[in-house]
Amino acid sequence: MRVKYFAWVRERIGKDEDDFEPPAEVRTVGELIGWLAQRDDNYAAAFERPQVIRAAIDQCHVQADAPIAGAREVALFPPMTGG
Amino acid sequence: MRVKYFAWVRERIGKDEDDFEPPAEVRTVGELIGWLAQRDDNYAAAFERPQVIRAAIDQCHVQADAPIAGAREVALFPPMTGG
Amino acid sequence: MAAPVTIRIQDADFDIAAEIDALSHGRSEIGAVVSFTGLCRGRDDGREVAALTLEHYPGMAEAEIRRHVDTALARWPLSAVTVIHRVGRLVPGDRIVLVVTASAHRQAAFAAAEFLMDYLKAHAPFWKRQERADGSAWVEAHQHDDAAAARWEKQ
Amino acid sequence: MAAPVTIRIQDADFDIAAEIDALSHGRSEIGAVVSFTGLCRGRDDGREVAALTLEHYPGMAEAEIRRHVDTALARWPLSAVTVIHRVGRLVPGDRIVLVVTASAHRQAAFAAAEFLMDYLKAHAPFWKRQERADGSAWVEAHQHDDAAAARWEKQ
Repeated sequence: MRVKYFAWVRERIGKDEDDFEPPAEVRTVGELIGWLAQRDDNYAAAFERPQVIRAAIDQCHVQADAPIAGAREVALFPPMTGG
Repeated sequence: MRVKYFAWVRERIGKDEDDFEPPAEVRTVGELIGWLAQRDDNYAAAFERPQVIRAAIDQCHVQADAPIAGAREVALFPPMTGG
Repeated sequence: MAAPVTIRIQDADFDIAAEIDALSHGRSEIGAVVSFTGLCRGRDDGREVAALTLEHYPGMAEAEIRRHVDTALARWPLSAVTVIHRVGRLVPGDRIVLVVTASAHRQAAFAAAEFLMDYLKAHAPFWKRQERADGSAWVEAHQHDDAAAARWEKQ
Repeated sequence: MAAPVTIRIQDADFDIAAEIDALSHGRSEIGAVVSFTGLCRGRDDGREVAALTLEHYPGMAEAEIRRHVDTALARWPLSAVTVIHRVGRLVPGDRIVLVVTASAHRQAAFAAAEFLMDYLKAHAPFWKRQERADGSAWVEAHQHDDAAAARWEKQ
């Protein structure tokens, strides 16, 4: 599964994507964020306020309780500021 | 007092303005329209439906009961269709 | 700085980009520009229209637009407003009217442009005559235009 | 005829008049064209801004805009829609975003343009970073932008 990062999430982690196979107990986007936050200090800094993180699965917006099973691409990013 | 006509009011009357000194009993815009409608067939045709005629006094919209005393310019025209 | 206002009634066509540039160039407090362009349509109410001729009340038309622009300036935090209305004979596809509003933020620019168009339709002294296959006729005013203008009174 | 839709995300500037012409030329059923242009402001929240850098999520940004354009097409009788969003580094006065909507009548064009801008602000995957005198910082999302987008759900 590819995990992509944007804006300050990307900057804090220090790269724009990872390829992961998370353990089976990581079932939702919210659980993925919690799992990533424990990897190292950079990931911890990126996800220190998990409630502000927005997510997309295969380029569609999803909520934190969305299951990640079958996802090819999960993206994690701050609230959007386009327009 | 100058009286100006626009659109089909102008066309039915056959000219775009008149200079009038209406009699003293013609006090309002509505009374002016009624007085004009009696002048001849062209004026009668222009003002056959007085309720649709819109008016301005000195270039500000007014209602039919507006007094014409002191007006330099009264304009009579159909509902506007600009924009 | 008072918001610059441009109001023109003219036979000639206008250049939308040039008008937007003229109103926003070098003014870095502007974050949002809304333009409305009204075009002459080739059909109206199911009937083919060959041309429109627009008549106006010189003097009053400019004054009436100015009054509505002043109302918009008092109501929304606008940085600039441009209104251009063409008169004379126009054919389908021709531009008729342009309203441009600029503000720091988009809500004010959108609301003011829509307000000005609603008022122009219902209150500015312009009249349209259509040339159609079955002859020539003055366009009738639409009640929904009066309703559109009236909704701004309630807010 | 299905309404033509143009969506572009690009580094380059855009030409508002050319985009309006491209969408309306030769289509005499169009009576109203509304454009919204978002510009880079020189101040934000009282602080001077030297530049903005816009980042986006390639692929999803286009898809998300397309979904919202399709929603607008289903909701209003539109003749054409264009959305252009720039990315990269922009300085005050630069154009950021363009939305153009065309319809037979003005209400649909205004409503759809405002709807699309509200959704772009709140839902399209773009992020702005400001260069300011006190350093560089990502712009925080505004709750009022979420509220602006949410009001379209209720109607």
